[in-house]
Amino acid sequence: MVASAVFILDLKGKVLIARNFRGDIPMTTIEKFMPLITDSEEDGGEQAPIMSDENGINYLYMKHSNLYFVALTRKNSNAATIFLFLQRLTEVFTEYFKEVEEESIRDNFVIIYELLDEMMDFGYPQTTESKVLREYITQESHKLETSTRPPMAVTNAVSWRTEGIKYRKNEVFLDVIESVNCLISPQGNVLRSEILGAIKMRCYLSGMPELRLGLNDKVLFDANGRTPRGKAIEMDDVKFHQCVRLSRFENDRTISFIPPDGDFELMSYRLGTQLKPLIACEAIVENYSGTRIEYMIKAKALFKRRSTANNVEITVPVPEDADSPKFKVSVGSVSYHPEKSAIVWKVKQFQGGKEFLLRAEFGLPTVKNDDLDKRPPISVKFEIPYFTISGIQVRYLKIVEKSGYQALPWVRYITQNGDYHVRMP
Amino acid sequence: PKVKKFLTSHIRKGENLELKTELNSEYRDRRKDAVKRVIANMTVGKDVSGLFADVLKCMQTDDLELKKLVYLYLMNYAKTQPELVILAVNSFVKDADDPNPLIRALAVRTMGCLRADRIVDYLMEPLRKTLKDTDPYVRKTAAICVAKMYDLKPQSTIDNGFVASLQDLLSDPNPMVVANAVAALREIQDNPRTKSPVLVVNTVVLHKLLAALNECTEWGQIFILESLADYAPNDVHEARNVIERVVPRLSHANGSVVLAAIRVLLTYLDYLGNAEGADQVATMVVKKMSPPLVTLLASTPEMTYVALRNISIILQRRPDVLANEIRVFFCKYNDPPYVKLEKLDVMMRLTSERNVDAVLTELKEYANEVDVEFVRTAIRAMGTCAIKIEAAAERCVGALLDLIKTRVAHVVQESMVVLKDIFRRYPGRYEGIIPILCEHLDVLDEEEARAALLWIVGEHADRIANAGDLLQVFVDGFADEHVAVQLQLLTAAIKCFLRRPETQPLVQQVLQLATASDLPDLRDRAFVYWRLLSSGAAVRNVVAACPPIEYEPAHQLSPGLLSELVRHLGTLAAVKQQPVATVVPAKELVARGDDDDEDDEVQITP
Amino acid sequence: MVVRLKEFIKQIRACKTAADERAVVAKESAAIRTLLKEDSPDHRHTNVAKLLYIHMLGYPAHFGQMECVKLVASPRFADKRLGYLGIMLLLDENQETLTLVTNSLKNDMNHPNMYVIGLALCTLGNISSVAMSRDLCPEVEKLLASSNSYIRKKAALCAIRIIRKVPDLMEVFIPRVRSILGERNHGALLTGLTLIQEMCTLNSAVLTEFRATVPALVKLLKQLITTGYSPEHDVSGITDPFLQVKILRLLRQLGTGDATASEQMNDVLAHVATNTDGSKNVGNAILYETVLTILAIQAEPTLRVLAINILGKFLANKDNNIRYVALQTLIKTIAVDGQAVQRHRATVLECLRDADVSIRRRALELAFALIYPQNVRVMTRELLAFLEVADVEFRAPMVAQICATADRFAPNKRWHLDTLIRVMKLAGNYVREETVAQLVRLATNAPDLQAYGVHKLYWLVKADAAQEGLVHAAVWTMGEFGDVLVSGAGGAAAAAPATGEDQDDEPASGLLTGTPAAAPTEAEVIALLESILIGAFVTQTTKQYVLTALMKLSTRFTGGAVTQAIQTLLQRYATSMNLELQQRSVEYTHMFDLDPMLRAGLWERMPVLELKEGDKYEQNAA
Amino acid sequence: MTINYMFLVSRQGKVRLSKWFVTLSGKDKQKIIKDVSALVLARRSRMCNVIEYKDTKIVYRRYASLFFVTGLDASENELLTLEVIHRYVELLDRYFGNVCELDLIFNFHKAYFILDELLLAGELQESSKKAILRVAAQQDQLQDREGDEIPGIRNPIGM
Repeated sequence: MVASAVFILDLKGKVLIARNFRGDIPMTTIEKFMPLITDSEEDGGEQAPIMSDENGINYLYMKHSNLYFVALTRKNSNAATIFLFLQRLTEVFTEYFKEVEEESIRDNFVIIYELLDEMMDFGYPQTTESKVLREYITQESHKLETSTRPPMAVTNAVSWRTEGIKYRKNEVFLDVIESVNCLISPQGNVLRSEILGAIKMRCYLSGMPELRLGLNDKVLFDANGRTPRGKAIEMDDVKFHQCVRLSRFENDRTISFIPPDGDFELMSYRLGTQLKPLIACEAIVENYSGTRIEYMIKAKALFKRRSTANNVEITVPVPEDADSPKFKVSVGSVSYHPEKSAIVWKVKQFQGGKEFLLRAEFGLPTVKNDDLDKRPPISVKFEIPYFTISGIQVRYLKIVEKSGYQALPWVRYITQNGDYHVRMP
Repeated sequence: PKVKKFLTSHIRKGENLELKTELNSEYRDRRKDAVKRVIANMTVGKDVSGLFADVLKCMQTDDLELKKLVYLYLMNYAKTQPELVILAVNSFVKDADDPNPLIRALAVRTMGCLRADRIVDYLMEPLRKTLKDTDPYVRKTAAICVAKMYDLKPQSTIDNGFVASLQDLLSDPNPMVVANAVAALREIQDNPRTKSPVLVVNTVVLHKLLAALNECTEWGQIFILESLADYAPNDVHEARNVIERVVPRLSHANGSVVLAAIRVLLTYLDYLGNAEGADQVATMVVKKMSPPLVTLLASTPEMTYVALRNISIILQRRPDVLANEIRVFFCKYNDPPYVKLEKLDVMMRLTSERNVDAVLTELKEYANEVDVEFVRTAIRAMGTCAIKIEAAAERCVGALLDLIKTRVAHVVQESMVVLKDIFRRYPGRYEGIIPILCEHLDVLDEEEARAALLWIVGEHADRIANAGDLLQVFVDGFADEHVAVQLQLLTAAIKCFLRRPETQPLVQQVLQLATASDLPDLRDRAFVYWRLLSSGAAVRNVVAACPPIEYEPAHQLSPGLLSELVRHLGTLAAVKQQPVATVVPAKELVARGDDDDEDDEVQITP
Repeated sequence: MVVRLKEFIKQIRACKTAADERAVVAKESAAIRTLLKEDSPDHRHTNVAKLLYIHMLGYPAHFGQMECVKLVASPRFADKRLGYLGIMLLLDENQETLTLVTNSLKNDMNHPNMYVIGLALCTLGNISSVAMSRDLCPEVEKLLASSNSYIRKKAALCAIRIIRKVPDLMEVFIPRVRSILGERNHGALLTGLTLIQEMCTLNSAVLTEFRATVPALVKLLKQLITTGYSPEHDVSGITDPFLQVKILRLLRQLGTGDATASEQMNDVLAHVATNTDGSKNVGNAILYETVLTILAIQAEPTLRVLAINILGKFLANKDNNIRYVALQTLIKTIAVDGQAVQRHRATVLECLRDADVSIRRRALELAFALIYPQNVRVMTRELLAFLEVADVEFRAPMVAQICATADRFAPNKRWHLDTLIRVMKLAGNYVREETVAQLVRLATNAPDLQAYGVHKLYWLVKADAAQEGLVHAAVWTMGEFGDVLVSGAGGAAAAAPATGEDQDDEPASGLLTGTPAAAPTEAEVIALLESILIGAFVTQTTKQYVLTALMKLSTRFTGGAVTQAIQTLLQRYATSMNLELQQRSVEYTHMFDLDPMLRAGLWERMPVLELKEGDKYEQNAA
Repeated sequence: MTINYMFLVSRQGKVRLSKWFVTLSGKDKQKIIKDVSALVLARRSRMCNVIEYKDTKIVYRRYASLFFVTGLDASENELLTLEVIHRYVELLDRYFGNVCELDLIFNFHKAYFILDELLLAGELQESSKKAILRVAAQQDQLQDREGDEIPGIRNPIGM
């Protein structure tokens, strides 16, 4: 048993759309949701995403761009399933309507009802792949009603791909993208770090091709007793798109699959290794209380000289009531963003080994606010192309289709920031 | 844009009348538009039940979208207009025979949702047919429909052989059908009115389930894994086989599949018992469990929260999981408060001599944040480090003393509570700081901090010159103190008297106040002390020094509850860490339809 | 380029989301802060206006405080007006910046323009601090004598703020207010009466002095109700209801506890009560005030009947506002004429199920006030039934109230005990320790019910240990009377359905029907206590209760194995992180080293908790 | 004390005016507005206009899209408070001429000015509509006409 009913509400708690899946909870129960939210805000900001009322009804909710997605249940339901289902709803809606917000929900209520009906039955999630749903739930009215049938994929063992796809030119594009999560102390020590990697594919392949992907996976080399030519990497955790045969991977680390058509994320992986900072930021702050505050930020690229980080953005928090900003930078541009209570320093190209300097000064009001100062960290955004910090490499991508066509794989690498934060002194 | 206007505009007077005309229009586009407007009004909570008959007329159509809208309307109002629903039955029966499988499935799915008693009888035939449909899409829908029907009329569902049909579907060639059949059977099993087992897993069924597990959708995998967790394997061999088949699920991208797999693995590890090689299997499984759990933390805050609450349970069962991963539980600045608190809880479970330095550095950072509850929890955590790891005690005490110097009320009070426990863990080691603590009496307004101070004063009365005076302050305000403070005052006064006999009048006063209290527990304590003091017994031998306390993790589950929650990993009970029985409300909110088989118990006839 | 107020508001209104709005506000605030630093008077007015709007939306604007102070010093009226508005919105008496305003206020109170004076008085009256009240009291006193009624009325209300802050300053104003009854201007009269009323509240000597004005007030009121239509002060055909209510309220103050004053106002009150048109809200507002006055003063009996009748009519009114005030006022009437209110009991109980929580809340309070010995059984039954469906916020106070009522009006101890237990069973998690204490008090005082009580509680908790209050009461009783429990005495009484006079006390499907009458063994009792100790619902306090109960039982039970089990359980907490549990564990364990007789002496029956009124059952039963 | 505070809140929960006659911290004020708005907005139309919030009494009334909300001491006359609210609405209506929410948004300061002529220190200041409208108009004129100095116009029309 999962959800009894699903609601989409605006931030004031007004119901935009609702679907009652089990009929065991009065739909008016949702009126209790907002009071529960506000009650919790009293004692410390945000309440945990699961709340219960005095009748034992459970409210599981998530916020998504100014909307609440709420599931109600009165049983001991699977909370993890519910949250993932709600998340999947937002993803499917995003694919359908681009922006998921009050207006698009209102404007598309008919199709949302249709989707809800197809994605969940009696509280059990059913088909939630937007690629598959799109084949039989479309925004254009079906003029050829009788021809609309459930795609084979809905119940097929290969539920993510339909047969009979044809391309003139068979091509595959692979993007290997690594995000670096990093928390750095004011002294420059890395407190925690991890690499979240993803291999995204764009497949333009005809028929039902069988693909096999080879990586410089250390476990694989070890198992085969071979030594790799270059470096081999050890992934801590690997997640695959459901097209990948998990038991095969479990047995011999082979990544084999029949790909969905078009864009999809083939796999994601995580490496929990201790990293050195890619871009180090040292901050010196002088606070002349009640009059002004001065910042000096020293940023240094610690990766190799032949790489360059693009679109580097260093966001430095400043007091919420600062005024009269003044800046001086050795390179790039700086701007004050009062809505973020921060200054943003942008450097288009930041070559490895270089070091740059920012000086900023603000005035402060004489009348102080009583609120305690929050202590947000500096955050850094960047993109380093042609480079993976983990050293992962695609060794081969074999494509076999019974028609025997030749297909070309293209690979691209990039490393970018994830949650990359430097604590303020 | 047109539709939007429908939704935002108020129902004008007579709009229903206008809609009625439109619904009966001879042009199908206008009829369809009208139905859309009706649904739009329904969506914003306006009463359009009066149009039932007119909407119903639009049901006979080959426009799939229109049909769906009409069905939607029917589901919403079937309950209030049961006599009219009967009129729709024929169309449903017809649709369930439609050449298009989409329509067949839609009809069966919708009929099951009408929840009107009278319709059930008409549902029998279509359901029987669709359960044997050639299209798996229809069969998987029919499988769920059996569960819907059972919810309304359990005995009829059994008598008509539908439960048996479901059991047959476990052998269906299509994995999705198997998964839905499993879900439906589990649903029926969980119905309190079901008294005999319906989802009987045996070796054959187990095999089918394991086969389907590899092929069905992520959600179907969850249904199957949940049913595996309920199943008790016949022998160690079978248990080991299931473990081997389930382990690959840990690599699934869906976090709920991962948790359901862990649920199975933890349960099945127990079945291995002391069998040969059980330890190696356990070590392997535990090792494989950590990475996916860490990955779960990188999802949405809601899912992270669910993951953290479950990790806390997993760690109580298998403390080795995540032993080297403490850093991933360090709080991010922008984590929501509910996530931060749970991370701290897990951090405390994982902290050890190896990582305590890094942990303490983090805790000091947290103690400077703005969120009061988080700051408090961080300070408590410092105390936990000190009590759990002797080597860290010195640093913790130093950090706590720094915090006390901030004079921020909640920080001082929380530190006081924690330091008291450090004194109790390491008697005689840090008493030098007591004078510093006594400087901060003025900010203590919370009961726990006041009780802590009383304990400190009572315990160290011999080295606090003005102990009697300090206690006197509390005696003077006795009536206004919380009972926990009153209890501490009582004990502190006795201890103080034993070390400083000159404080006898104070003891007298406290005993008088406490024995006059209405609260039975406090009163009992006071009378016994009084009797003890006047008995001539050696009071010192009774109110003797306490042994050093031992570390107990906060929020530890009782053994019984722990096993229950492991078997329900991922569910609400696990997230709330409460017995399943308390999560399911006793009171029925919606009166169920009358059943012709009135009995509460439902019998399965073979 | 400085954005104008109107443009800024438009920008905000164009925001689709809260985040957009926050961004627009943050940017504008930052721009304003920077402009403020330039200190140019040109933009000051616009900046402050925008900041006030920002403030109203709930965003910080503290940095605009100084600008308001500067605006007030401007010679322009528009600046002063906005400046004072800003001061009233951004500052309060606790802010340091406010001290900078005192001088401007003083100057403006001596300004030749009445509206400037008005602004200063308004500001002072709304946010004055203690210091300011002292500093500017002389100015206000002077202005109270102004020939301009616009200034007089503001000064009067300003004086209220001042004497609320510094009651000593009242002396200054007393001479000034004596002449107020001669005021012709309604505004000045109204505010003057308010000032008198405030003085009477603060100081009883002043109250006595002003009793002399009752005839004049009566005359004033009579004038108001008898003069014909007066367009300037008419509200739905009633002349200045605001002034009428003000006079009625002042009369109430003056008439309370004084026979002469009451006597003087009887007639006019009767007149108002009979002649005011009750078809509209405004008339009812006056009637309501009149009723309150009649009920408070020493009114003639006929007048009181009149008042109670008005309330009766109110209660039958369709307008929920009127019903609300009726329910609220009937509580005050009970002391005057309980019988008359009892007549409405059915209506009141009906109101408990009203759709409107406000009505429910008032009805509940009234329902409790309606309880007296003769109806305590039936009312308690009604209220227990309501407890099950009551709003969550009502439950804790209801539990306390039901128990308090039972305590007061119980016809006998058995009923009293049963009622307490029933409340605990229904809403054990809303029970406070006082109720547990109440039950203990009752149990210690009724030796004949101890066996019955301990049995009943034992089986209840054995069936369900989720209700904390019930568990505490049960654990305490089991500890204290454990010997009685295992002896078997009283079991039958607890298990058998109650008969005779207590018939209505047993719920038909009560947990107790069919409970085994057999006494539990010593080991079973200890096992139950242990199961509570490790159960899912246990709290620290519960554990404390259990440890003490175990210790008591070590002297009341005889089995050697049982004593051993008790010691083991107690020792479990010897190193507990919980202060009180460790203390008890260590102390209690050491007590086993004492002479057994001595230990038994320590834990013998606890002294009886004295009942407050010993013979209440007889009184109630009578 | 009569009225402890008054605020105006739209059906969408936006605050259009808030006036405090008691001293409270900014945080407390925001909390009261938030809590009380939530209570008031959830009320159905036929319910009474009084609700209880903590130990205070709230009297409110809805006019079109706006709720006028006052917080009172428990001893206050709820029915008369409704008249006070209504008086304020009438004044706004006359002052702006068929007042609507937009008038109050763009001229929020004027709404405050009017209120300051009706209530002071939480007490009713004037029972005559005409008198208030007259002084409001005169102050507006004064503001429009003035040069650098404010003319002394004490006792202009024999008040």
